[in-house]
Amino acid sequence: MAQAIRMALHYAEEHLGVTDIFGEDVGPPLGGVFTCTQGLETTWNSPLDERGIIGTAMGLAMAGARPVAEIQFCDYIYNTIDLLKLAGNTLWSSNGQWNLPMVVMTPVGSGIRGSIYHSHSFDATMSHIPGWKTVMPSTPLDAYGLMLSACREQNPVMFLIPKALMRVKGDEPIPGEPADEKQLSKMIDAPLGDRSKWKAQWPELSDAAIPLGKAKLVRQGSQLTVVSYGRTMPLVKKAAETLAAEGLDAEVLDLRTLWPYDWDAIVESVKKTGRVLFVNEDTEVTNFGEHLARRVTEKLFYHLLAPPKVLAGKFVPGIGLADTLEAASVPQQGDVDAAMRALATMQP
Amino acid sequence: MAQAIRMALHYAEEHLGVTDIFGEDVGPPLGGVFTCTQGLETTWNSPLDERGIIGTAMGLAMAGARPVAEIQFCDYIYNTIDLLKLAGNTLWSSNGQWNLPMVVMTPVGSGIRGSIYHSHSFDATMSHIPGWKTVMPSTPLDAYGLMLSACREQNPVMFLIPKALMRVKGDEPIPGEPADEKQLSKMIDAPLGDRSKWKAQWPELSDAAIPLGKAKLVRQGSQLTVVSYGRTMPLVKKAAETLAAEGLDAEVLDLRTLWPYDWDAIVESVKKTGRVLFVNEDTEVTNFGEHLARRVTEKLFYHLLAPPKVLAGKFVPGIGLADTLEAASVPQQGDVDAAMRALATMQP
Amino acid sequence: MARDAKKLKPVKEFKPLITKSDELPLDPERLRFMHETMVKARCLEERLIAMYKSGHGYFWIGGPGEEAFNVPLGMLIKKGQGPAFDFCHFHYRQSATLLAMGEHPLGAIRQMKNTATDPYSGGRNFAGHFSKREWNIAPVSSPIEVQYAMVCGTALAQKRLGGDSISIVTGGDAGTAEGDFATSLVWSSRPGEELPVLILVTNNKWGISTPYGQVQGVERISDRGAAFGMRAKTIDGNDPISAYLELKEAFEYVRTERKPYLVEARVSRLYGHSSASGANFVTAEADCLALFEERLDQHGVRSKDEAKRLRQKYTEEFAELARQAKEEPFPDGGTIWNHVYAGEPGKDPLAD
Amino acid sequence: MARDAKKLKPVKEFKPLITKSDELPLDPERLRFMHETMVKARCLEERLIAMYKSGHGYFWIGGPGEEAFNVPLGMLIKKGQGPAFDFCHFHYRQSATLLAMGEHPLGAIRQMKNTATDPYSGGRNFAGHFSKREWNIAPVSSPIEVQYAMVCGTALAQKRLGGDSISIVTGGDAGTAEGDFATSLVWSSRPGEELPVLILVTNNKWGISTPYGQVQGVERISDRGAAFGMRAKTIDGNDPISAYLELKEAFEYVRTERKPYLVEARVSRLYGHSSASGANFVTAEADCLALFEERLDQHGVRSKDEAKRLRQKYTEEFAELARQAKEEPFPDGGTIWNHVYAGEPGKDPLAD
Ligand SMILES: Cc1ncc(C[n+]2csc(CCOP(=O)(O)OP(=O)(O)O)c2C)c(N)n1
Ligand SMILES: Cc1ncc(C[n+]2csc(CCOP(=O)(O)OP(=O)(O)O)c2C)c(N)n1
Ligand SMILES: [Mg+2]
Ligand SMILES: [Mg+2]
Repeated sequence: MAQAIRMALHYAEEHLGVTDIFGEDVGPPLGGVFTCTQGLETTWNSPLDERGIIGTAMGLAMAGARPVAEIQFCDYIYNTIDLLKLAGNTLWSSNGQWNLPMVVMTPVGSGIRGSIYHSHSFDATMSHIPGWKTVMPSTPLDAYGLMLSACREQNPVMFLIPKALMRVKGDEPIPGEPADEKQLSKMIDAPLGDRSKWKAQWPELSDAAIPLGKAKLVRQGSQLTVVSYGRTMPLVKKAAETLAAEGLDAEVLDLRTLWPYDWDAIVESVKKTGRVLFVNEDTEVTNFGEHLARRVTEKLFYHLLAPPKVLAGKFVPGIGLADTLEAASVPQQGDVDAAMRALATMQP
Repeated sequence: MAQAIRMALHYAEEHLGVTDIFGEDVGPPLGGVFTCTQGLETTWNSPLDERGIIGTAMGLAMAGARPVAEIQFCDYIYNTIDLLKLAGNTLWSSNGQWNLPMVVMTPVGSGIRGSIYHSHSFDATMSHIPGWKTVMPSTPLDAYGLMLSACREQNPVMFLIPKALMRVKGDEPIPGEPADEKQLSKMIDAPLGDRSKWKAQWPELSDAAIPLGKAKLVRQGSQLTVVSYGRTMPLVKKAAETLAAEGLDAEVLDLRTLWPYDWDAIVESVKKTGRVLFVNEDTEVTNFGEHLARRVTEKLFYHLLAPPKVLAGKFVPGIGLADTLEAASVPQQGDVDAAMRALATMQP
Repeated sequence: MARDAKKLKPVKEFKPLITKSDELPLDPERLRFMHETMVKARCLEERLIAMYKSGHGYFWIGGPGEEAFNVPLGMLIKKGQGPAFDFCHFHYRQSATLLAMGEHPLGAIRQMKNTATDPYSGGRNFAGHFSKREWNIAPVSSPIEVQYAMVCGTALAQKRLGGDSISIVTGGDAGTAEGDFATSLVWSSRPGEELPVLILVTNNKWGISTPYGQVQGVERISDRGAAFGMRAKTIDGNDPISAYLELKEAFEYVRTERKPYLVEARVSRLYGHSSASGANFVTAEADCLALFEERLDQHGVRSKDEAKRLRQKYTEEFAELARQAKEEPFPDGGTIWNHVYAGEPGKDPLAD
Repeated sequence: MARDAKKLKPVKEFKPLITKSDELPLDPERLRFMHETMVKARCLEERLIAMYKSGHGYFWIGGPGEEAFNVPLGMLIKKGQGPAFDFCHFHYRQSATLLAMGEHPLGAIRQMKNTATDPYSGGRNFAGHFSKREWNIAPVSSPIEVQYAMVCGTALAQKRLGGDSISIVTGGDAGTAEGDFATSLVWSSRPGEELPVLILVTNNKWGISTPYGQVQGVERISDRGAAFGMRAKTIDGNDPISAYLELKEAFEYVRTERKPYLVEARVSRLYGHSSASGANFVTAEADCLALFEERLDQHGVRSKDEAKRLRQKYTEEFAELARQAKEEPFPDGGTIWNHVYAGEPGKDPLAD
């Protein structure tokens, strides 16, 4: 997925007017702690100051530039919530005068043994901030397509990258990328050692923008709807296969855009199945999945065969380093399997 | 309520070891923009720096002091979310070594024509931060009692003060306060003009601590449960009376402590009524009321006669200054009446 | 071995250098424009206060007492839209600057009254919270000091464009305690990437009720620029002539050198912090307008009588504008959904 | 009229002042203790790196290269619990300081291995994230610079108590771009309320991959204290003798004057930023331990052979400790609920 984001940003520099890709260690030589920004034209290293990063992105957007700002880990974005709120209300407060076309991208979630400060989720907090659009891909192709749309937006977009999926290779290729993984790596991954003379060889990429606000129907099913995004998405997909072998037929939606989300797709599916599980890994109190569950409950109550359920992270102050602690804190494969099975078979 | 908080803080200085009450304009001569800290012994004015305020409170708590820090308006607390998270995880991260006995108090909500930046709610954001206890009184007596408990706590406590209720006079007196309003004002309200020689004359107050985590049953009823707190609480109370006249009998709970909240009281009530409405004024996407609704739905689904509902603020970037805008943005009396009526009478 | 950091000389109490004998180094026409705009600004603020006191507005905040600094500032701004023009990241005391730029006062009055016609926020925001994209005036927002975190963004776009446009930021003395003030110093002075930012601080020695000297140990706020190697100075903001010349020098430096300049201006706060503190005239502080009128009279540039007449004229004019605004409608409740997203019709996302 | 802010003299490239001819102004016993502790610290970090590389830990970060500064620091701290003793608000490169204070190295090894026995976090936090309430060592947390926002709180309690205890904060050069660094300057220097804070910055000229000089225009970080009227200096953190003497002077000032002192120490980063950047030995930077050993040998305080033996000894000792830690259990999953609240048994609040 890191390569997909890099290719999307290259496309966006070439075709969509992106002028500044910046943040801590985003520029050469490193190109980002996850290599998402290696070899790009408009990258630069910022001071270690998240408030300055968000503020500068806002200023750039005001002045007609098109910034993509990175916060190195979403764990370090929490001193900028006031600025994110401000970016989200600037158009509204000025009664329509000042829109801010800017993208903020940041890695989120657990799965890399990141301990307390490299495992945070940001979907709950972000979904409570009006005026933004928020996306969170679970495949490289979606990451590519959503980034193109993000870079075309007239409004601020928060691009959440599931850390655990940073290195996954997608089933579907990005249009233009060479089929051979090694060839791609040779073309666009910076070499070890001296990089001062290296330049990326970009493949001929094409526009494969994915509109914001459209969920992806990952699997059709009839007995249970599961809505997820990000790191837990592959777990849900796998669980659906496991359950299918048990004769339980789950429908799976990848939300992809968290706001504005694809309410129609959820309604259609839940009307069909009467059961729905929302899965994410943010802590579960005042969680975005709870919003979705609440809305489904309010609007589709008399279609429901069982209570809408939310499977999310435990409400603990952090994710501990030891595997045992992480496994107990955020949904794992077994938790997803069990939650889907329980809901599919729940009877009054 | 401002006077109640002031009296509680005086009691806490005298009996509970409070050492520092500080924040912007908290000390003399002003004693807080809402007068909550007039005439107290340990108040002082801080630099205009919310991060410094929260950080200093944390340091004081570490060193065995007992700080009560004020953020002048919760609208200005959003550049400190990382520090609030840190305060909430310090005990946990240090595996039980460092607890932080500190109180942060801040005015919240709409109702004083505060426009975009003096109308924010903070309950949704705060309830997503583990490791804190959070309270929000709706009467002076509750404010007094909850503040005493907050100042006794071994853990960080967030004390949210509904701005709109800052000037309300409670039905129940604070034990020790003179019955005559004017006499109290003479004793503890700072005079206009020169205050340099003024000293408050504190009434003989007594301990009326209200344990954290206990809801108040405001009204018994059989057909509908309404759970609220803060500014919307009086609206709910009034609506219940209106509905009673229409033959609709609502039970009303004042949550008072948002975390840890009184789940048993909610369960008991909802089991009886089968219908529940959660009312608050924070914006409604990823809202604490949605957490409560989700939990009720998951746990009491087969007791429910109608979907749990959430009545909250509209998901807009701000509350506009004009009355028309504020009224359209956060629940008003008519909205509460209507929501309760609709839910009480809802049929499949 | 160790190198001690620079020790700063103690600074004597700052006194406005207005004397009877001084020369007026600006041409009379400019002086008269300056004065008239200061009068206009004062009358406008006084009208807004009167509106507040008579219940035609819920909250007042503004810049009476800062006209001697704010008017020259407005005169030096290159106004227009986009990065080829100056960007203004202002706080809530800047009405005089807008008037000096040529803004019509009706907008401020409408915002005070929160009518739908308020050109800055459509009745959404407080008085003094200007926003005018046509002139690159970024929306004034209430949180103190966030504008200092944004100013380097517009300046970066301007630096890259070439030309002579700059970004200007204003804020108060108390606000410099926020980290965002330091952010503007750090980001504007990256080696080889210095930015054309004019960093202004109006030091009125107060943050609401808290005296500056009680909570901050920095004698001259301009000194905070020293470590960053940037040009910096403290000026008298109560003298419009000196303020004009000092600002002019700073503007020219930033325009041509494309590097930051930090200017602290000592100013008065003539009606207290805001309506929350009563909004009554304070006699203990220097009134820059009265002092300037004294001087203009002495130098025969404008008589006291003439000044008085101007004041009367604008007082009446603005009272009339206020009457007009009072007849205008408030925004409709349904409009809360407008402008949540650019390019999209407004609607409740949770409505069925 | 205007007063220009102080102009700072350009600073020449900082060079460690270690020469063959210099005198050693500390007694041999102290020098030997210093050296041995530096060796211990280096061996400990190298063991932690080895554990990471062999899969016995997920992430390494620590302070190899900073021993010449961190050991003297630890020697000067008045350790104990409560405000009568020094408070330490450290970042993640402080192992040598803890060892100098007398800490047993097993704790660091256990934390690296994230065992339940980790005395600092019970297997919850990364290596180098110490916490020891007995000695007022505040929990090291990953977010850069937040400790600078907290340090004035403990110092305020100490100031009020009287006595000579102080609060110490450490962090890196890149981190000074965060507003929290400015917060520590503002809050420690309130007029009449100055606080006994020793503000330390270890300048290794890097923030992960970003050179300091690329993103910050402040030549001497200590100069940022000048505007605040606080004592400040830049010292050589690669020379333990000089570091000891310079720190001693600063400690004494803060202890007795009850006012802040800002010290920037120029140090090396010998194994890169962390395991994320490979954790390999860097030859381009000065190795303070090698330089010190050279000097001790020349002055007959400790021979190179002896130094080598010490290194061997600790290398073996720590390998043994690592073997021991490897046998220890990980924390149980159910323990995530412990210590959410002080004084309350841990449980899932949403469990039925
Ligand atoms: C972040 C933030 N904190 C607190 C406030 C409340 N507040 C409004 S104005 C003010 C004082 C500002 O003082 P200063 O920066 O000196 O500007 P002045 O009003 O004196 O021009 C405060 C504390 C705010 N608006 N924003
Ligand atoms: C608030 C925050 N932002 C970003 C990071 C990621 N990060 C970890 S260390 C580091 C560089 C720190 O550099 P410096 O302050 O010079 O300290 P050093 O590591 O060089 O000792 C960064 C950016 C972080 N931990 N916290
Ligand atoms: Mg001020
Ligand atoms: Mg560094």
